Amino acid sequence: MSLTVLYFAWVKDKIGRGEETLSLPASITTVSGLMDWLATLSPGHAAAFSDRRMIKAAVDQQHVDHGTALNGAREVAFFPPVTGG
Amino acid sequence: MSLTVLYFAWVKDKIGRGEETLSLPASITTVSGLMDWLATLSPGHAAAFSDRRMIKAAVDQQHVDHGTALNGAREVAFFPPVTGG
Amino acid sequence: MIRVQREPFDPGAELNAFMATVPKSGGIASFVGQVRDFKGDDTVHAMTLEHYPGMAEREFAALTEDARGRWALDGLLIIHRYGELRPPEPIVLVAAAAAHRADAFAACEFLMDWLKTKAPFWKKEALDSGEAWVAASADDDARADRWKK
Amino acid sequence: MIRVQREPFDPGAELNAFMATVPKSGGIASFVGQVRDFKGDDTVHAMTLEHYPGMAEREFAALTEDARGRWALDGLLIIHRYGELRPPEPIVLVAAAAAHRADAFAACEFLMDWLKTKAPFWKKEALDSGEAWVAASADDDARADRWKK
Repeated sequence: MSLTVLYFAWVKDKIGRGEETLSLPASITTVSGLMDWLATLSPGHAAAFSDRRMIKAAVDQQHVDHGTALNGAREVAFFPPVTGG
Repeated sequence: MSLTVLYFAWVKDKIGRGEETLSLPASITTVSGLMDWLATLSPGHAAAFSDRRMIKAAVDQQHVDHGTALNGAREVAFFPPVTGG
Repeated sequence: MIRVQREPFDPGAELNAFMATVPKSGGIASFVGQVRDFKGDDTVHAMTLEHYPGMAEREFAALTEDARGRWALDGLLIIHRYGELRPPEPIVLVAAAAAHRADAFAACEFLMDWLKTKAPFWKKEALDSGEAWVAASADDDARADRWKK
Repeated sequence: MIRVQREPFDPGAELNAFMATVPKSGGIASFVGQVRDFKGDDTVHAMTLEHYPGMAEREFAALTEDARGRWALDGLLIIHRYGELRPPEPIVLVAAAAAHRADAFAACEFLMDWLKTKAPFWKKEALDSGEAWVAASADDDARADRWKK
């Protein structure tokens, strides 16, 4: 399964890029599982995902909880709490 | 005692003028007493003051209750509830 | 700043001019009231605003002073017209600038609620059915009462 | 109307343009957020707003639809910038038009509270002490929670 993963703000800074396209192991079925797997990819990824309480997620451009299932998602984004407005 | 009395909106329409300077009998000491006396001046005055619940008053440009004393007032105004904004 | 004037005003230009005086404020809340061209099923052709000169400015000054005592504000603006207006001309503009938007919103709403019940202005509408003074709204009284302390 | 843009905007001109679309509304409430030039004792030289294109517009559309379900509104406007801004440039403009000012104020405040906690934008400040991402505010979360139903 091929997935576009986006990073914003300091999550992007730590990982060193804003977007990557990844082939996901079939065993990964939730946002939380995806974070576990991403954290193994590089020291930057590990740093970005070291405190999950600071990470918000969106699946196909909708805010979701970490427990949300990925089924069929094309785009997942990780970012700190938003600070617009 | 000489007093400037001002009327606004339909109070002015009923009385037929917006301002008059009056010599007040010494017995009149409150806003309420002033209304009683004004109501005797003409049929227009009587009509304007026929329902006191519809009349608001200001003494020297400050909102007051009908029971307020006039002592030393130079300007008294009568008008319906305000509708600005 | 407080202005009571017969002349029309440009709300956007006034908002920009006000904002230029509060460059350090995080937020500016504002409200514009404008003349509606209808009243129920009737048509409003014009609105005449009578006011009590002197007392109007005085009430606005008292209201802004009261607001400054309630919230942390960097600036306040009230512009209110009198005389003859046509739909959809602006009648009133109120703006409040503050570090925090909650203060700006609260002050702006407070000023509108209180000026609706305290500022000595009276509206007369020219309708198809004739001229009529606008009656005060019980809802406005209720909204103003929220701020009593 | 919703606009997410890099270019600066003129709040007064935008307010006037919005008002021209709602001539029958009694009241228009609006809010402008602008870049402050200080943070505590530090100086803010610039602010960079990163955003999530596509999701930003989507969240604003969802917020305005939600607001229209809660209040009787004649029109809504959100303009939000991204990219590099300097003090005191406007970041965001929100406006709501309604027959009754209570609806206009509530919708405007609701949109600001929710966009502060839902719109995918992130602020980075360039300070004397260096560049730093702005932390989310617990107060903003609390304010947004007021509207949950």
